[in-house]
Amino acid sequence: MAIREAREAREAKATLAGLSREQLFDMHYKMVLLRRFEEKAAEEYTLGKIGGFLHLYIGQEASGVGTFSALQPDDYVLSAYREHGYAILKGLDPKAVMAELFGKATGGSKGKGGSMHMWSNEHHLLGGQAIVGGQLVMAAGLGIAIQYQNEKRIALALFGDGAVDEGAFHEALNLASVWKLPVVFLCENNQYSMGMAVTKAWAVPSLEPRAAGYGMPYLKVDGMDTLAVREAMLEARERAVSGGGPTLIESLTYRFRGHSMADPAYYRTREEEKLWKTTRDPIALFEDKLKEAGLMADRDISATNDRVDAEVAEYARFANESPDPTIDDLYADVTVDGRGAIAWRTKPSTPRE
Amino acid sequence: MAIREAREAREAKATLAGLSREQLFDMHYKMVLLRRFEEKAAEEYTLGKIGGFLHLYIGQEASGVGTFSALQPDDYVLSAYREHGYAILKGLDPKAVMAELFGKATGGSKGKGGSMHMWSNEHHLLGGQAIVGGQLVMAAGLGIAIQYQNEKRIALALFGDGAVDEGAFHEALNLASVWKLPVVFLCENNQYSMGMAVTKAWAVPSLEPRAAGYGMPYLKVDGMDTLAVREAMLEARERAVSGGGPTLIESLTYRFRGHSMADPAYYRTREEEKLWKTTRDPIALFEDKLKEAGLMADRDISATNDRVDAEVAEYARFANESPDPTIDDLYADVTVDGRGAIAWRTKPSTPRE
Amino acid sequence: MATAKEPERNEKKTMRTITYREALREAIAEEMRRDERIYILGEDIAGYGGTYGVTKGLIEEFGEKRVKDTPLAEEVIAGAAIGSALGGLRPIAELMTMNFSLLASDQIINSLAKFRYMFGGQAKLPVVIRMPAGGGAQRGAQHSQMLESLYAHIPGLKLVMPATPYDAKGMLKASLRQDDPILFIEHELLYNVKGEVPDLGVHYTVPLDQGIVRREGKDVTIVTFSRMVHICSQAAEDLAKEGIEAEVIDLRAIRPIDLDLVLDSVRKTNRVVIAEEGWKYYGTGQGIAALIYEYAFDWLDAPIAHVTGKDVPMPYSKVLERAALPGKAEVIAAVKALVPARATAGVGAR
Amino acid sequence: MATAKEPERNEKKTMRTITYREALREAIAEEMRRDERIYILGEDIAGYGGTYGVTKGLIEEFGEKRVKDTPLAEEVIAGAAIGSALGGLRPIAELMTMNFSLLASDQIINSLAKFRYMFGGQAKLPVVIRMPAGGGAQRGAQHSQMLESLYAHIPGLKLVMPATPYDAKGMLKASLRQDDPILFIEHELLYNVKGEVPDLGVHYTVPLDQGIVRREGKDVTIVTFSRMVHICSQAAEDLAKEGIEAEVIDLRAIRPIDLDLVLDSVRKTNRVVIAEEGWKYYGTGQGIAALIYEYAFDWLDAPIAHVTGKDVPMPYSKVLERAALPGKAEVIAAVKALVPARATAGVGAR
Ligand SMILES: Cc1ncc(C[n+]2csc(CCOP(=O)(O)OP(=O)(O)O)c2C)c(N)n1
Ligand SMILES: Cc1ncc(C[n+]2csc(CCOP(=O)(O)OP(=O)(O)O)c2C)c(N)n1
Ligand SMILES: [Mg+2]
Ligand SMILES: [Mg+2]
Repeated sequence: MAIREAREAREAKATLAGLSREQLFDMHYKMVLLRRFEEKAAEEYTLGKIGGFLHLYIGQEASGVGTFSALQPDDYVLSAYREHGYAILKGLDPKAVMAELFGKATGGSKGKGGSMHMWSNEHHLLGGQAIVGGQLVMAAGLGIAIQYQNEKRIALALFGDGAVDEGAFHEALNLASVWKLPVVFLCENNQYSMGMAVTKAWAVPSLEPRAAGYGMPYLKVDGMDTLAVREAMLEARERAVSGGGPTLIESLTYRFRGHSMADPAYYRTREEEKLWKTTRDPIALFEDKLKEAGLMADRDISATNDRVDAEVAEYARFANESPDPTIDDLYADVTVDGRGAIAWRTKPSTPRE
Repeated sequence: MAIREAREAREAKATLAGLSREQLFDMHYKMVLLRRFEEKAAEEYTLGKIGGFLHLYIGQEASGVGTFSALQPDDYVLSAYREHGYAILKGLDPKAVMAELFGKATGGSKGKGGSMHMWSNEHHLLGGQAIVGGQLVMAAGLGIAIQYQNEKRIALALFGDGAVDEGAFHEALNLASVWKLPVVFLCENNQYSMGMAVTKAWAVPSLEPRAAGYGMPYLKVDGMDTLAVREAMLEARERAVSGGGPTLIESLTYRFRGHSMADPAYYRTREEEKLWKTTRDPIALFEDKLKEAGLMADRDISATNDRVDAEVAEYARFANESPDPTIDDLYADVTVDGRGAIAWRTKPSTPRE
Repeated sequence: MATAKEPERNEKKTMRTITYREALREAIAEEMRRDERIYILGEDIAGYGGTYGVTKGLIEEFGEKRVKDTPLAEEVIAGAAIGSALGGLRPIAELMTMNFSLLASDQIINSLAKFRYMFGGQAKLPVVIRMPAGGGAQRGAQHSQMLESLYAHIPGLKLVMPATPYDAKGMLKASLRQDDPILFIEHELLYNVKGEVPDLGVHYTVPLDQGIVRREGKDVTIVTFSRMVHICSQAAEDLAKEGIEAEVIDLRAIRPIDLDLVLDSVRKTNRVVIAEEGWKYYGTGQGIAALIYEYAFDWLDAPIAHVTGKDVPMPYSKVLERAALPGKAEVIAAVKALVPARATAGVGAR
Repeated sequence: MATAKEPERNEKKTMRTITYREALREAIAEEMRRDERIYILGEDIAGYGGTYGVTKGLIEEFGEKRVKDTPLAEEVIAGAAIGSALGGLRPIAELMTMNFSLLASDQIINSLAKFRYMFGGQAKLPVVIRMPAGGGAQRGAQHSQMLESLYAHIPGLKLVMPATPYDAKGMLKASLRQDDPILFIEHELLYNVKGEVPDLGVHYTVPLDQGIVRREGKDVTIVTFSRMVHICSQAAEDLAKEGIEAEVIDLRAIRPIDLDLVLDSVRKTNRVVIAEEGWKYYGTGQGIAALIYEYAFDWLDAPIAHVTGKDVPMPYSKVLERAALPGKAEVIAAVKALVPARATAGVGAR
């Protein structure tokens, strides 16, 4: 008894990166949740429950969890379509995320958005863009709003290595830098944009000189190390809220799956994939670190896995059983005032006599 | 006599930057021609002979003359709308340039283009773009064509400091660098894009780090020193034709007039303008240099001025007396095959019985 | 941040004559005074005062915070407007001309028009994008376009195209008091046009979904908008001298469109001319024509006549540009070809 | 550089059945073999084989020089296509979908469409820009658009929208043998559609300005294009069972449009249904309708009916997407509302 109590007391006080065991466990739980959630989504996709595109974040969880652990609730987040995890991390009920994948009325976007289009005013999660790069220029605009209203929050734009190639990247980074906007640009460099290897798309392998071109601070981080990502994000956030302007963070990571469910990823070797999956799995790496620090035991891991399995099953059940939108919803919410979309004619027509 | 002969022999052998006196005189002549040509155009604009916009290159002549002196006839040139000088330097008959300003049928673009839209297949001058930045992406395309066909020529894209802010700049430079295209990107940084000072538009005052972001060689040059511009262009051209890929050149210059004829340039001080005009006039600087080297005398300068005055008067006369396009031209040349624009219907319609 | 103040009192209007440019500037300034969330951004709108001078003087009154000169980058101008609206502001973005709006068209069509619907009604986008359009000043093919139909095709947007100073001011003020994305399309040749506008201090707005009958008539309905309103009104004056009474309808907005107003007129005149500056095929006028046919086919005595810009990129040459643009003579000719001789009989061949 | 080789011999055709995707791929490969100036560039067209698999295998045959994977940057894809055409090549640019073409719309509208005219007929732009469009696979609002009318409005462009493998191959080959800019618009749901195409080695092309009657009929003309051709053909089959004979016209190209073909049919049937997947207002169908009214007003017994996508951004949910897209039932209903009962009288209420 005394031994257990002593151990528990020790564990409760132990930290990594200044985080309590509870916080660390929470990060671990979230990484597992993201992974299982998407594994489930993939399953449901195969069953035809989910349509359209489905882009999985599997392999990149450390990057997301570290990033969001450094955010405050008021911070705005904008991203691309690989965003189920971000939505959950920003506070959306995972049920609503799963239901959105199913296109149900209970989905976060009422079933109108789908996998690529998560949103929550309450949680300041502003999409879920399917146009690569589009979120970068809008994040600059949020930076303007924050600065204009003297708020203590940031706009975070998450994007991939492919988005760097779009004109939007250039225009957004330049404006944010010139106006010192409180924006953090976080490039999750997973080394491919669809089948395009980043080595073929960029002349220089790192974003560091790009940031320099805009006079913008740059941080490179191992995206498989969630605590490192967190540290970088904390630093960038602090700079932004204290008037120091934007930061470009490059988080080096890897997606374990194809670009979307339809992609067998023939453009890269199975060896490369295997190497990443076996030696750089972010969840395993984090578990090892926690175990090494004496903070986590195998039974903690199984407990989390069991908990998450049950939760994810419940989300899928919820989504499955939720109702579809009704045809009445078809014309709702095109505009705030309901004009512009239809209503071209209000008077009944009379026949010519 | 012997003295004069000796002087002439000395002069004939004298060089600056490896150029013969004849070549140097030609550069001087061209700078004067560009200036007088546009002064004349401004006059005609005031008289209502020229419509639309008129953007003068006055003050920037050294940059153009130096650049084009380093080109070969086969090289492609693409630019923005401040391009009367480029057209002349690339070999267009100045008469056709002036006539285009007048919108006459004898103009280089048959009066359909106007001041902003000069073109010549024969001289490989491919516009004259009024959309800022548009020429950069097309220059990349020309680079592809050159590389594909193993040609020994380059595509030169000329653009202003304002064009740097457009997404097109980013996309073009990245592609050119990744594919090592034989393109030279020449930014004539005249420090303003319309009323926007470059210091407010760029976070970093130089393009050097931007070039580094694309892994592209960069050359900075005093755009008021025509020989320096020539040197830079020679170096960049040589790299491009020998497979070394693109170069970004930044030519620091100043436009002595407003952005266009309509612009009184209230956004900058008269002092700043005066300083440039009195101490950095590129023609005066070049004349001083040639005089100092004992290559040019005042009478040479007046001879050139007189010659140019007469020529320019002749160009204006030609333009004035040229015919307008006829209404028959209105539908010509929308497409190569004449379809697509009109011809929606070929059969006569019959009345309903 | 302060919320919107009360609108100015609405009292008996006395009028002054100002330009379209001044009317726009007044609308912006008055609304910016009323609502601190409104700001304006764009290229050369501050120090330069706007290429067409609309925003002149605003920087002096409102400062750099609220009058923002951007770098030369249309995509981020539109994107920044959208983002800042999501962050609680009410941006007015000026795109220097509609020709350049293509560089922002992804943001306008794929984000601005879609976000509210796509995210289940959560996004609110009170964004006004102002842009001048049109030709007639020899600015050439890349600087003379009327591209409104490209955007009017897209659900989620509203398109306003005022023709007079009164409407310019009243519709811009109305745009800044509602919560949907507005493309506010001016015309480069209208800025110097003068017209009556209520005195300063007299508040008014003009609804964004109502056209107006500029001139009543019984013989033919001329449906038009933007600068062509003036040309059609002049044509109608000339026609009146020949005994043909044309009704001129200024649509003022093309999405939504005030179709009732048009149909009421068509049921009276039974003949329609649509006049627009832009290109004919797959454009605004053909859309309007199709709607009229759809709802008033039986009321038409003849096919609708259509006066448009010629189907070519705008040529620079003055003679060619004049030929490419639709003018008064073409409107008159179209009306005369449509209105049977009997209508003019009373006047004879004077 | 070698100039174009002789086209393959034209011999008696025997047919095979292949998919629309394969037809496109064959067209590209055959033309690339014939003409060394043709190359293809775009996102993920080489290693990945194209998002929709059209370009699969081309990299193996033609190598990196002629099958170029670009970075993710639509503006430079279009711009590079234009530039390389000016430099003597004949590029095929693949834009991954038409939705993304907005990012290239400045290059397409302000450069590609205008250069020939604006520079007095000097520029030659044999550029083919391929892009899939359309909805129906639950890809949501930003990935399901039919934006063809935006481009069809612009003089200087030609728009091709084939519906069958035969046309896909024949029109793509024709596009690569002429010198004007072509927007070649495919449909995401057509790639797997099969149809008859002449044997390999049998050369043919399909003209870019001619529609085709897919089914003859006397009671009503259904004018359509792209994927809706198949839906309308099915509708016509169903209608035939009820005794209504619909003539189905596949326009195949919308600029230029084969108006003669349409008018001939209208003069026969006197009734028209236009069916398209895109939005209704200011779109392609309204443009076609306006043209039919303009040239055949007297021949119409009733206003043209118009079946279109609903005027909303495309919703993701399967039920909503199905409701947003026009289907066979709507085409049938539109025809029945138009064709008077007498036409079906012979068949009765079986
Ligand atoms: C403007 C645009 N072009 C192309 C596409 C098609 N597309 C979707 S995702 C993608 C790759 C993006 O890669 P990256 O930015 O690295 O993000 P990742 O998928 O790796 O997370 C492409 C080309 C698109 N959606 N939008
Ligand atoms: C895409 C686009 N946006 C805006 C404009 C309006 N405009 C014309 S020239 C210009 C300034 C360009 O400045 P810079 O590139 O420095 O060239 P400079 O005029 O100094 O030679 C602007 C904003 C345009 N023509 N095209
Ligand atoms: Mg990536
Ligand atoms: Mg400049």
